[in-house]
Amino acid sequence: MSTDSTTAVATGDPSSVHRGAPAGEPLLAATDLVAGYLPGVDILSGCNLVVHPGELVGIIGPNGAGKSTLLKALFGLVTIRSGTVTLKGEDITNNAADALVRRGVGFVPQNNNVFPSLSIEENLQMGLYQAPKKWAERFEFIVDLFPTLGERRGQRAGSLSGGERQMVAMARALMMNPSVLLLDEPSAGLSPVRQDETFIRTRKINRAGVSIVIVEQNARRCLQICDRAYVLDQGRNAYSGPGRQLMNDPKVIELYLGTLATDVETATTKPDLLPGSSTPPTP
Amino acid sequence: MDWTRILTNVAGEIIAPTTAAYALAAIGLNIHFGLTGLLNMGQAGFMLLGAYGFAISTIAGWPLWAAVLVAIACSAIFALLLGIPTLKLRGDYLAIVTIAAAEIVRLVGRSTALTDLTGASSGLRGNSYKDTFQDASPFADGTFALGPFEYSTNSSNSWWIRIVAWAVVGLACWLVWLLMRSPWGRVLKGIREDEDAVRSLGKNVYAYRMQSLVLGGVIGAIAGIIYVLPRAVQPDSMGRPMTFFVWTVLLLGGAATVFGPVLGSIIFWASLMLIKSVMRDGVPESIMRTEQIEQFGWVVVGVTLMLLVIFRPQGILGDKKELAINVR
Amino acid sequence: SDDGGGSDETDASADASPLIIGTLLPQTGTLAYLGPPEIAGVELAVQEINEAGGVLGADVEVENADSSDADHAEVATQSVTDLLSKDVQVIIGAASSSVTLNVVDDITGAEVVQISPANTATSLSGYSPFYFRTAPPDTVQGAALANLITGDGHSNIGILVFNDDYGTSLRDVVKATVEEAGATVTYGNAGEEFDPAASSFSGDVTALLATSPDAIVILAFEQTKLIIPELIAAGVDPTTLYLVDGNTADYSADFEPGTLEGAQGTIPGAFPSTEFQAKLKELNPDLTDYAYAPESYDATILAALAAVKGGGTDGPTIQENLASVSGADGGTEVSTFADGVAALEAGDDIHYVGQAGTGSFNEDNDPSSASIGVYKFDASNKPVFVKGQEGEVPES
Amino acid sequence: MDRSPTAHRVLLATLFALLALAGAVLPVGAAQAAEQVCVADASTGCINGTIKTAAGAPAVGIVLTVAGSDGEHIATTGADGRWSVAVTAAGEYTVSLDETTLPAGETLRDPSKNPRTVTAEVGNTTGALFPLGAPTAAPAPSDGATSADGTTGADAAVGTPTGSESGGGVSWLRVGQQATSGLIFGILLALASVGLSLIYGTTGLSNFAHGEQVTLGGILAYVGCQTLGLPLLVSGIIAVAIAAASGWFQDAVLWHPLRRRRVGTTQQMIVTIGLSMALQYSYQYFFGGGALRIVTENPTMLSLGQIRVTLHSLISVIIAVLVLAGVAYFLLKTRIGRATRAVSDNPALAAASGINVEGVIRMVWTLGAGLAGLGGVLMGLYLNATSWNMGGALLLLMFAAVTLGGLGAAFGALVGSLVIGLVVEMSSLVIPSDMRYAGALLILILVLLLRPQGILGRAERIG
Amino acid sequence: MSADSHPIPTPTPFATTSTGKDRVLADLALVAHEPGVRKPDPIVVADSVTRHFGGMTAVDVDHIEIQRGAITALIGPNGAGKTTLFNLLTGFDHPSTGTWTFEGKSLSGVAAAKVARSGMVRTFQLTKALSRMTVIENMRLGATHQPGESLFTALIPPLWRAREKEITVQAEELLERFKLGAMRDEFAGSLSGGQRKLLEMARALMSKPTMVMLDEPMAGVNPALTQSLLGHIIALRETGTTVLFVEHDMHMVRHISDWVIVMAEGRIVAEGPPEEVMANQAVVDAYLGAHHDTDLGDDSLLADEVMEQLEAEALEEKR
Ligand SMILES: Nc1ncnc2c1ncn2[C@@H]1O[C@H](COP(=O)(O)OP(=O)(O)OP(=O)(O)O)[C@@H](O)[C@H]1O
Ligand SMILES: Nc1ncnc2c1ncn2[C@@H]1O[C@H](COP(=O)(O)OP(=O)(O)OP(=O)(O)O)[C@@H](O)[C@H]1O
Ligand SMILES: [Mg+2]
Ligand SMILES: [Mg+2]
Repeated sequence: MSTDSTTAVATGDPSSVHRGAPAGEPLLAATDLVAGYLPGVDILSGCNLVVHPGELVGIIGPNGAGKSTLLKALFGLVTIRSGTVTLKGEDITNNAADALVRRGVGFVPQNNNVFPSLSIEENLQMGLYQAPKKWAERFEFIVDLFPTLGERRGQRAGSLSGGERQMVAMARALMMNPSVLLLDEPSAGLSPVRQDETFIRTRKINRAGVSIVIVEQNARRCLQICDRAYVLDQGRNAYSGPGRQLMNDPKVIELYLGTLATDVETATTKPDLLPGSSTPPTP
Repeated sequence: MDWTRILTNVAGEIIAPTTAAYALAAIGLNIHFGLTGLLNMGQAGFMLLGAYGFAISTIAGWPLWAAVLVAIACSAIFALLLGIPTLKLRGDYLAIVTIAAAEIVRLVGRSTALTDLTGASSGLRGNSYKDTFQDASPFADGTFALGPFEYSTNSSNSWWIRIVAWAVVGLACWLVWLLMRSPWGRVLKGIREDEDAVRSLGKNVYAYRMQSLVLGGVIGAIAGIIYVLPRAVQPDSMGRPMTFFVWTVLLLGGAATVFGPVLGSIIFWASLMLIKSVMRDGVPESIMRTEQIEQFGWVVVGVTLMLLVIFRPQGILGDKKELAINVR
Repeated sequence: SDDGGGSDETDASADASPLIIGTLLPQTGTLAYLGPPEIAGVELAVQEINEAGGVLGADVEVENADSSDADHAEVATQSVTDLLSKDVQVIIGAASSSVTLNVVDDITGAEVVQISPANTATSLSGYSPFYFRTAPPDTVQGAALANLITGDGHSNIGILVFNDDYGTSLRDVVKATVEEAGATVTYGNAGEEFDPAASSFSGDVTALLATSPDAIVILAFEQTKLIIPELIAAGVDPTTLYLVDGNTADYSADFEPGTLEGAQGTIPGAFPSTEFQAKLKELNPDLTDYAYAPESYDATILAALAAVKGGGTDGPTIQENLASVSGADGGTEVSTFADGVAALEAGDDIHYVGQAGTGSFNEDNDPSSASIGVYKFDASNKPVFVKGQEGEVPES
Repeated sequence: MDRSPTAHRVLLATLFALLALAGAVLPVGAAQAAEQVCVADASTGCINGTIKTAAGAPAVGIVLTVAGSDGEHIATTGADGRWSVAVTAAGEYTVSLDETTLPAGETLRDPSKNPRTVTAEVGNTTGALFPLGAPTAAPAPSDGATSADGTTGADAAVGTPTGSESGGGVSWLRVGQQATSGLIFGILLALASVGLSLIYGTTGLSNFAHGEQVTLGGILAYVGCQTLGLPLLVSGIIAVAIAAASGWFQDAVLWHPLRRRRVGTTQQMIVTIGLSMALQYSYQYFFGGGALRIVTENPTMLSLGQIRVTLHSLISVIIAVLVLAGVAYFLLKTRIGRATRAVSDNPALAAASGINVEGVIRMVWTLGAGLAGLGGVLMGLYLNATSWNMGGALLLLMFAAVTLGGLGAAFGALVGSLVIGLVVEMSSLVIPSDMRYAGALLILILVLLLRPQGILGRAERIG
Repeated sequence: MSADSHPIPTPTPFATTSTGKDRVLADLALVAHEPGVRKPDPIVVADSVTRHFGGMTAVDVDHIEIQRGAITALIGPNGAGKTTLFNLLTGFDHPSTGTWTFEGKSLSGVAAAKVARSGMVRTFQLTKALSRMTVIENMRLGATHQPGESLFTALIPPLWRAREKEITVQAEELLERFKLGAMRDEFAGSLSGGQRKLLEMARALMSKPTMVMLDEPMAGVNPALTQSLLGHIIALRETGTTVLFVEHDMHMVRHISDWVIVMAEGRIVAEGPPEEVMANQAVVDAYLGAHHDTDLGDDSLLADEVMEQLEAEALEEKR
């Protein structure tokens, strides 16, 4: 196990992990968003988000905080009641989703993220709806990433297992080769190795220049890979900062991360920040 | 235009036996659809069976109570026959199966093969089966006026049928009120939302659906009896338009509510009367010929219905919030 | 509808209120095409009555209401409520026996006279003292038609009949009569009717033709327009086609010339009625079809005459005198309202002989006889009068 | 069609037989027998009949005796086979036929009915028939009798080629004929139901006003042909175009706003019921309650082998098949077609995939209404007339077809329609005709029991 | 550090000193660590259960036993057949072949509702919230022995009111524990993804089942909350409830399970206590992957070899 490399990164200056450019023109920005489903009930109540070009931004928070709502609002699937969203400086508040796709935004929803009665192949074709000409090339790319999907291309997505669906969902969003990607819990339901793969791939995609907003309940993993992260609680930003910093913030740990999974990091992170850090590392 | 007369007629519709019959049929449908989510598109079939059961056994000389029991039994058996194979199907399939079954009942009823029993297309004459019911009335024969409403006490379209019909409606409302608030109603509601989830909690979905189908169907059959008591048993008058009207009445008032069906029925029939009377008296024949006035009246009714649903989709008594939950 | 205005004599006249006639005829629904000629018949009668001075010195008024069809039974119920609240004393209608069965108890229970111009159902015979009809009894028309067919020498008869009172009871008479004459009904026996709501008739036509009939009777209403092309296309000779009052109509706008040439049909009523038809057309220029207009006309005139005779416009008075003015007690034959009033004023009993050619009311309040006209279609698909036949209604 | 020479011969022979028959029955023939013919009037009644040989030719010179209260009358059949006597008193008359005067080889079909008793009335005509032929109960002339006489099968029968088979029962020809009608009806029904299925599939809405879209097509074609006098083709195309436009318009002003306000599909269904009412009665308002003939020409009959189809239906079927194939191609092979299925599965995700969901739905409405309109035009031609409630009457069959094929599966609707068409047209072979819709519906229920997901539907996974 | 000994923020009295755990561990101590092994006190015993979909075999289990009172984890790659096995055991799907018993009674071919009534309750991986019912109503529906659920008793409220009160109290307690107390009167359809998972689990627990089968209960649930809920699951063991759960969160598996069964391609490929199974090289290769303990923030992971290796692992998992 590559414990050494982990140490190297984790013990370094947190800012060195941050590769995006926090200064300058934001790529995607949401200011004071208020949005909700039922009349009179605001789920987001003044939420802010900034994504700079090339940045990998994480969002974590308790269940029902409004993370998915935030992504849906950015993507035009939930009506924004006040506040603005801009993409490359242009106002895209309440723009229709298909218009955003045309502008290079991709989205993987949390629930119902496949077309159950369509085959895997057709699901992917839907992902490339606006650029059908690129099909051969993109399909090859995806099959490379998810060989299972290539083999089972004829199977109806509705009959897939939970993890398989998740792969289809991710693959569908990648078809268009978006420049901004909104991911809602892409790792949920995946086996550990696939989770790792997903996170590493997310990073690679990000490295290739795609700005990514990722919502995760696999919060530690998420904070490990992202440049900057927001903690959302009850429709508002509770904390924000570089991923590493949040990961080690005792408040964040207590309220949002829990300590169940700290066994890996405890050995390497600053001992004084962690409750229960005195326990010996797992063999 | 004679507004007093028109308004009296409109008010008369509020207590009319037809209104009560539709309210009752919609209450039955409410148990199916509002409570259980069963898309029964054949409520008229239950009503027709009830009417046949009642009328045929009365003509055969059975007493009132036995005839009512026969009607109930007919509809219960029909519900069982329908339910055994279909309640396992997805909702939309139940819709088509029920609409088909109701049509089959009607078509068989009006076919010449059964002329001796059902009177085929001409049906059964009203005065051949109304007697037992009218004889059961405690009132003296004659007419009775209450304010502007004057009806015969016992015969056909009488006070007696009104009293009985609305009493039955009241009883049915009370029943639904009790059931809706009971754990039984809760299971039905659960089934309406997701039967697999309810199954995973150990409830026998099939049995509950069957109970609901039978109960709603029996109420429909009683509605059928009330419907034919002031008129005749006509297979054609208890066909698809009737089912549509029952649905309209239910959704107009608000599905899954106790008084929705009653209110829906009152509003539907009273406004039909209002629109038609006003059109009849208010539109001069120089503008439209008499039959065009009637036809235009229906167009107005159709549009009104659309507007009502468009501007109050949850029905008059329905819960808007419930509607906003996107289930699709 | 009454444009006569209040006439001066109204005050001077008897204590009776003006006669208000309600119509309960199909204006919407599947039978809506039957409504306009019937309403025109009533209105024509009322117009003539009022021109002749009205009933008991007051103009007759008409209140129209829709009976719709059996599929919308509530409409008729509401219309009856509406009519009764307008204090009508006579209701002309309904066209469909089913609708009548639904409302007859309400109407007769209110002691209002109901006269149907088109009901033929046997189950309505003698339903109530207040229920009358001017429609020709099936027994007469059916027998006349059957004799026409057998007279033409056809011995294998196929009948396309819809499963409705009108169709099946007429069929029963035709069948009985032709079989008595030695012919066979090859198709259209009990169990071989078609659904009135059916939209496709090719199956029925194929089934009919498979029995190789040498004459074909169509007992239907508007469906006839869909059936005839089917038959003609199948190579049926139009001269072997027979129609009845429900479908013997002017088809010149519907079929190409010659389609029906030689086909025959029976319509009850005295001939010629072209003058009558012209008057109706004046009232409603859109009329294309005159089915049951004469019966509706007669029903109205009879009711008015009965009121005149009885000296009152209330239901019971009219009910009491209807049979008498229709000629049940014999008397002077009159054919217009004015003549009838004159004769009545002279103290005579009258026998009104109307447009429909039906005889006086019998004990069941059904017409006791009818005269049936035989028509033959010409090259332009219009029925042309050939001859008339008289028929008694057998005592039941 | 390669058998057309035979077919032609049959057709010609039929025509000749027809002409012969027409000559015999038409009043032209009556002229020469005028002196014999009795006309009933106030003082006379008639007893008459026509006697034909088993082959259907008039039987000439047969002597009959009519005996009754006013004495005995003798009559002889004329050149047209007709005889008649005038009687002056009502009552029972005995008519006896002199069997010795029968043409050679002819016998009475039912010898026990000679003499027969009839009741005559003054002013009326009464028939007395003596059918000739083999003494069987079979109503139709047998094959042997026909060929012995050397004429075609179109003899006594009214000129139908079907007469050659033994009549009455179920013959293969009749099965074939009805199956053909069933297929035609099914394919035309499919045009309408595919539209219904598409709309249901994409929006989840059971459109009870779809029947009125079908009617719209028929009525517009009627207006084009009859009111405006346009050629059928032109008015048909205009009708379909307007029908399609009405779908677009309807979605724009009605369904789109309702969806945006998240009105549930059951509620929307009630709106469709209201719309259906409003439309039906609007049609009635403008066009009356009667049947409207789109074209007044009588259909031209073609014979395919022994099966008859009209030229109109053949062309209609070809159009329908082409259009359905086009729709199939569109749904399966085009991007937008596939998108309709995606939208039906999950509109939000479809939007997230870059599909203009509302655009797709608008397109489906336009297409569905257009197909319904075309179905209406062709159906109106096939059924020989359209009317204000043509579509409404077909609606249940459409729903049955859609369900039978598997809800929301457009091809299912096609298969379902064919099944329904066949069942509706063929069930009268075994059950009473007025119950054939009941038969179709029963089949529907049975199929659903065996395959709850419909013929082409697929079962869903749980969990 | 040992996950067991780690203090848990929310007070859960049973967490550490678990008599139930000791008992179960003692029972399982002598059981061999091999697939399909017999257990001393099995509550579920299944034999040659297979399920084919077209040409593919989703489940092909020769023999499996679940120890009574234990917390057993069922892990395995995506598409291994875990959910399908759940569906089969609980009557939501029909096997191609196979029989199984629950508490000695055969349950093969028994309808889903009856399975649940016999004490085997499951949750769904893709949640099934009853959308247009409130959260509390969802919970109440989970309860058993409510006389008011029969049509005739329902008409006489006094007959079921008392039980309803008990149920409500129980439901409210569970909701509090699952952090859903505030949502008590909201429609379940308006819950977030994770909240639905929680509701689903809480609802299943309402019936106090003998055995509860949780399909990925913690996927999408906030880790802090997961941690507090584990206490509840451990508490279930104290009351004698058997727990079988599918989970991809290895921390959770390691933390609470007494026994782990590994499935791959429909077959049981390994069984044993969590520490041992997770050290099993085959399991690591095919399921956990080489990086499951690595910090993914490491740039070296972005090298192409790593991706290739991961892909190879994924293929392995597939094979
Ligand atoms: N379709 C909906 N209708 C109404 N209310 C909703 C809907 N979806 C979510 N909500 C409300 O919004 C709140 C936030 O939901 P959201 O899905 O954004 O949470 P989340 O942060 O993504 O949680 P999780 O981590 O559990 O997915 C929920 O608690 C719920 O009350
Ligand atoms: N109805 C079906 N039709 C066809 N294939 C199916 C069906 N149901 C399941 N499968 C296949 O069976 C395999 C096992 O599925 P299952 O849902 O049991 O996996 P799982 O172990 O639960 O996976 P995950 O961890 O991803 O949820 C999958 O490959 C799936 O695609
Ligand atoms: Mg979420
Ligand atoms: Mg699974």
